[in-house]
Amino acid sequence: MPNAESNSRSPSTTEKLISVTNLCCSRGERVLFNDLSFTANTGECVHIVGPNGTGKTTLLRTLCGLNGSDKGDIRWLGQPISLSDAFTHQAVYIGHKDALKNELTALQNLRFNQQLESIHDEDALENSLLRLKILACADLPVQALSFGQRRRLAFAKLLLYPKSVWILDEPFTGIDAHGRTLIENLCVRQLKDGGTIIMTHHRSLQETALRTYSKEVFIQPQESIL
Amino acid sequence: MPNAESNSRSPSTTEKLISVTNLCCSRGERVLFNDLSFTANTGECVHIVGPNGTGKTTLLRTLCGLNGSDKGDIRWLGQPISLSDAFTHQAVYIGHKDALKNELTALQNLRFNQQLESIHDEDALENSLLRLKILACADLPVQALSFGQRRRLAFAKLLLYPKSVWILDEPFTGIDAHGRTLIENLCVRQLKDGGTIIMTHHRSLQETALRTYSKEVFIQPQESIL
Amino acid sequence: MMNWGEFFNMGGYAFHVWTSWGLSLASMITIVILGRRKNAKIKAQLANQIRREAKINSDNQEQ
Amino acid sequence: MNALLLNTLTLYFRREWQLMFRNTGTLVQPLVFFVIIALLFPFSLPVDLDLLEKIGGGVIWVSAVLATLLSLERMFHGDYLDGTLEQLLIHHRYLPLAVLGKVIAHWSATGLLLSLMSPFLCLAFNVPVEQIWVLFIGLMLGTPSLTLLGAIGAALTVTLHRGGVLIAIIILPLYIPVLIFGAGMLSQQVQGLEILSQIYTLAAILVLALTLAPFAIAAALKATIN
Amino acid sequence: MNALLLNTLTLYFRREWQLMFRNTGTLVQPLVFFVIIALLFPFSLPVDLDLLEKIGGGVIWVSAVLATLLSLERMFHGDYLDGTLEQLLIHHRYLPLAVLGKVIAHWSATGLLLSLMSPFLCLAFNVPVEQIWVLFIGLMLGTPSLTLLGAIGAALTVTLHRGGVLIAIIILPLYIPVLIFGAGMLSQQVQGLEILSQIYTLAAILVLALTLAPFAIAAALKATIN
Amino acid sequence: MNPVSATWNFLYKTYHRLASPREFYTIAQYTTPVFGVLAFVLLLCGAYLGLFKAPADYQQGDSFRIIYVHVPAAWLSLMVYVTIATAAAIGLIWRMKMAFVVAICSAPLGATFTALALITGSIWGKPIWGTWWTWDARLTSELILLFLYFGVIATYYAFEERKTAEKAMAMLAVVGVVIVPIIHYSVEWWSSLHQGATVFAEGGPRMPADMLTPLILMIFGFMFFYGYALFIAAQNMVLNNERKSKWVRELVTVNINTTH
Ligand code: HEM
Ligand SMILES: Nc1ncnc2c1ncn2[C@@H]1O[C@H](COP(=O)(O)OP(=O)(O)OP(=O)(O)O)[C@@H](O)[C@H]1O
Ligand SMILES: Nc1ncnc2c1ncn2[C@@H]1O[C@H](COP(=O)(O)OP(=O)(O)OP(=O)(O)O)[C@@H](O)[C@H]1O
Ligand SMILES: [Mg+2]
Ligand SMILES: [Mg+2]
Repeated sequence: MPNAESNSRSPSTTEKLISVTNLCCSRGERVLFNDLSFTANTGECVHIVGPNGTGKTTLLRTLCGLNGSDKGDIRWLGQPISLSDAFTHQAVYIGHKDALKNELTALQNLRFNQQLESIHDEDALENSLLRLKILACADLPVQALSFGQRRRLAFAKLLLYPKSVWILDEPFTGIDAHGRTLIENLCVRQLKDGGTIIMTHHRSLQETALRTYSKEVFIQPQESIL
Repeated sequence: MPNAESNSRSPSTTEKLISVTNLCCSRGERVLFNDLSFTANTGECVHIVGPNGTGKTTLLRTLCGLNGSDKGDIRWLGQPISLSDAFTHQAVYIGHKDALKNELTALQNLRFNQQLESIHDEDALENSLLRLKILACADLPVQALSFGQRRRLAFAKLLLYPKSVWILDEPFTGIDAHGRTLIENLCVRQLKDGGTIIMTHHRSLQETALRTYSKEVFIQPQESIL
Repeated sequence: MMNWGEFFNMGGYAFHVWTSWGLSLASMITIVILGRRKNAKIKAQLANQIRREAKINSDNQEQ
Repeated sequence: MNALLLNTLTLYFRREWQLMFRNTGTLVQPLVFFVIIALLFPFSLPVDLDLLEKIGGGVIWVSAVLATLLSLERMFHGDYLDGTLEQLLIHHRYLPLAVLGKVIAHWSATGLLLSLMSPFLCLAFNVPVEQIWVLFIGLMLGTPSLTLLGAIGAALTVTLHRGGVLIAIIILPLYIPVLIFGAGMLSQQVQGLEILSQIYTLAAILVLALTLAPFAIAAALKATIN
Repeated sequence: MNALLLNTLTLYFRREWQLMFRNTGTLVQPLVFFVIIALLFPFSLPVDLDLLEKIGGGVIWVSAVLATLLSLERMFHGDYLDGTLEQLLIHHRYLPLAVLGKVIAHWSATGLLLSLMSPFLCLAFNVPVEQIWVLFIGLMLGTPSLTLLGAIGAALTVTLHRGGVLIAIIILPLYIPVLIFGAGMLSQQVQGLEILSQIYTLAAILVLALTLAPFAIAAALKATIN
Repeated sequence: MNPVSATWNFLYKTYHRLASPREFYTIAQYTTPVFGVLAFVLLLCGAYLGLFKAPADYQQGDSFRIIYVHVPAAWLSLMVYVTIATAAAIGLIWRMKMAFVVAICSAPLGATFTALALITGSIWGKPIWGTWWTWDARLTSELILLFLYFGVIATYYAFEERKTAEKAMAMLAVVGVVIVPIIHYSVEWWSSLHQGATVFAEGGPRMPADMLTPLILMIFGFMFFYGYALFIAAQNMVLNNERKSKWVRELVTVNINTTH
């Protein structure tokens, strides 16, 4: 799973999994953030905090290479992401758009994702549904699922194959108390296994099981965005 | 705004604004809930509670007449909703789909909604954006808004014209702490003015400003939905 | 001097010549007028936006 | 009462127009398709002005039918996806009238524009002047029926992801009579025959569609959305 | 390495086919449109078998171009809306190849099916047997170029709500040469002239499109998604 | 300093000044009226000479006077497209903001010229060829050019995010430039009703001087008009694009204060 070299958690600079320096992003004419720097290590959950519209989603998408940035750079084990193949192989992003096909059933959606990694394992599919408690919906087309069930299905994908970095945009929206505990535990397991999580969430992580792993990065609103 | 006759809050049966008796709804072959009964009075916030996939959204949509029900009935001031004109004039529903046009700006979207009620008041538009702190986004097309800004815009519509019943599906998703307080205060104001709110939310309302007005209705999961 | 009637007749091709010339002239004038109007509109919009920002600022200070 | 009815009609008409106006793409789409379809023919047929003249009228009619057909999918689907249609159903004061307003707006951006455009296309096809008139009248009488009939198909398939084909299959049988009478006028006229009976038939179809279709559309929307 | 490249190609090809297979509508849509467009003509032209025979080949070519054009909007837009495209970009191992796989799958459901269907339509139009062959070969060589070129337009407009018209306007100038050479073969053949030069030109366009278009598509996707 | 390097320095400086929106705006405030006046004078002289002084053609009679609007419009329709494609390429390669502005502001103007060439050509064709329209190579390719202009304009305005819009528009504009030689050489490559090169023919123009002079004046008049209209449009676009910047805000507030 995560790279062997970066498995220890000592804060030596060579081992930062992801490091962001002086990043500056803008949308339209509006500068969203300026000079943002942080690092993410293995076993660390970086919690991006900021009011609505400060650019949290934009930041996550920039980390994935989906948006360009105006200035600054993003490195993955010291390499710029545009060059790093490791990035595309080891990161997974779950945003508000859940990449689920409405006309396929829950199971078929998962199977598709598995195929992209050239794996074939029916049991793993069912197990991941079971772990998120939506196995009962396995054969329903995704459009019939409730909002929360749909979100859970998006998370079930995380369990199909090991990836060292999870990038999650508001993972707990629409999920009930029991589901939240489930997902928190999945995250803790990921961190314990030496993975990294970068997430946004509108409440403090102190009340969750992630509290001991989390580190807050606050995005300062630039102008009167709100 | 709300009907004069139903302005006092004594629990006499004739004055129930909305009463639901022995309602039963199903989706596909699956019974979601059975024998659900509750009433909603003026100045009351009915909080529908239940784990993911129990049928909260289905219930709200049924109250609006968007879904059919299998059994039971729903009355509005004693009249079945199919006959009650009052219902269509006095209720407003905000679900996950926010009825915002991506290609129009925030202001244009609001103006559209106002026009449907044959009102024309530019100041009211700007003020409702200001009250939800998204006036700065007034001229951005909705598709450029962040998730939270978009949700706020959906709520700004509530302020355009007085409606006595608000039906809200997970109103706080994607909204930051400050926004939550804003929306709670809007709700309190609505209740104080003699309105009614029916909402779903995955956390307890006890931690919010709505605590004194709220009444929980729990939907018992029927079979192994999760 | 020349005969104006004959001139406008254009040897029987009045329709062809004058519509061609007329359309060219009309489109040039339209382009210029539209450009000018756009300028005024942009400036008005900007002024409105500046007013609105003042409103947001005063609202923020109230709190 | 009458004023209120008219109000609903014009309200939805205006709303639809404004929406189309914001999004120039939607507004000119049918027109562009109409012109493109018609213009593909000269490129694909042997260079022969006589041949073009003979088929010109027919090609223009087919292009009009296709352009209308292709625009239908968009009539309700966007409103369905973003939730506007739900809102319309909830607040349905006089649903058939609201729908009629929408349909008329839609027609004015398809059929009306197409008819006005047709004389220019006729020039490109070398169609003689007497025939241009016949074509124009035929299109003005025929296209509203096309839109009204098509809207029924659009309403029936509104909840489907890829309703396009289904609409085409459903309403094509309804379109063929209009096409036969409309395009038939041209060949009648070329042969020096009377065309009044065709005009009456088209007018009769239009009157029938105008009175019945709005109710059918409203009923179809109510039945399919849940 | 080579095996891996081939793997990417086949993976996305298979995935696309499976997806189309689930949703029969998508699969048969181009075919249905193709047949419908072609069959509208006999209804709208004066009854005259000679005329039909003369225009038959041209009509079939136009129908093929239109059917391809109409299917393009769906090529990437669905994937964009639900977030699958983002995932593809993030994990872009050999993006142009993945894209090529998709395009080939798409072609096999449009161009290939259409070409196979064309001989039957020819019968309906009384097209003589020698011409049927020319038409078939022309379509088999021309339609892949149509899909490849069209995919560039589809990629440029993928983020737009109503990309359809724009795609049509953008790629029409690119389609016209293919149409001229493809349909030109028919009239050459009727006049008893050589058609080899046309065949070579179509083949050259195809080779060019096949080598360059995947990179253009990938670049366009990267440039527009953000 | 030798003249070559002096010129180079001057060009280099102007390039950099024009590349900054603010500098461009200031410079344009002076150049716009100059272009406008030049265009007006040239067009006026051209029209006077063309309508009053030039003799009627011995074959076409007075209908040939359409040439004075048809040829400039047709010629500009090609020149403007080349400008757009060049600017778009510069924008894509060197990421120069103003290049995109020039490209997109030129597009509606080019489309207008193309439409004018098509319309005046058709009007001219009716008496000369006996038909408004045929499907020959030159006319058809000019029509495709019009569609291409529409495509460029539509692509730019379809996108919300300006950077994306610029890139998409530029990609299309660059790809589309293949059509220009096709239009220009169409009369040679395919048989066509349209006449071959007359003005820009090998071995000099085949036209008497009193017919040619107004044509040259009109062509330059059209070119300066294009420059004039381009400056107006580009200034508008710069104002709009830079509406967050301080200098535009000051400009507008000064404007408000002086007008009220
Ligand atoms: C719709 C019809 C027409 C169109 C679209 C059209 C288009 C064009 C274009 C694009 C050019 C510029 C070619 C270049 O610079 O390479 C041009 C030039 C010209 N056209 Fe037309 N034209 C049309 C009709 C006519 C007619 C009817 C005449 C007169 C008989 C005519 C006379 C000329 C002349 C004299 C030139 C200048 C040729 C040269 O010196 O290069 N055009 N036209
Ligand atoms: N074209 C544009 N012009 C100006 N501002 C824009 C434009 N497009 C997007 N924005 C702004 O960029 C910001 C995007 O923020 P983003 O979606 O990253 O916010 P977020 O921090 O994820 O917020 P939320 O908590 O609401 O999800 C918003 O403030 C939005 O208004
Ligand atoms: N065709 C179908 N067959 C069987 N079950 C279905 C079908 N369509 C929907 N369902 C089920 O109906 C339920 C719909 O629930 P609804 O959306 O009302 O849930 P909810 O209480 O709002 O949940 P959430 O908290 O996740 O929003 C889901 O459990 C879903 O699986
Ligand atoms: Mg966000
Ligand atoms: Mg729900």
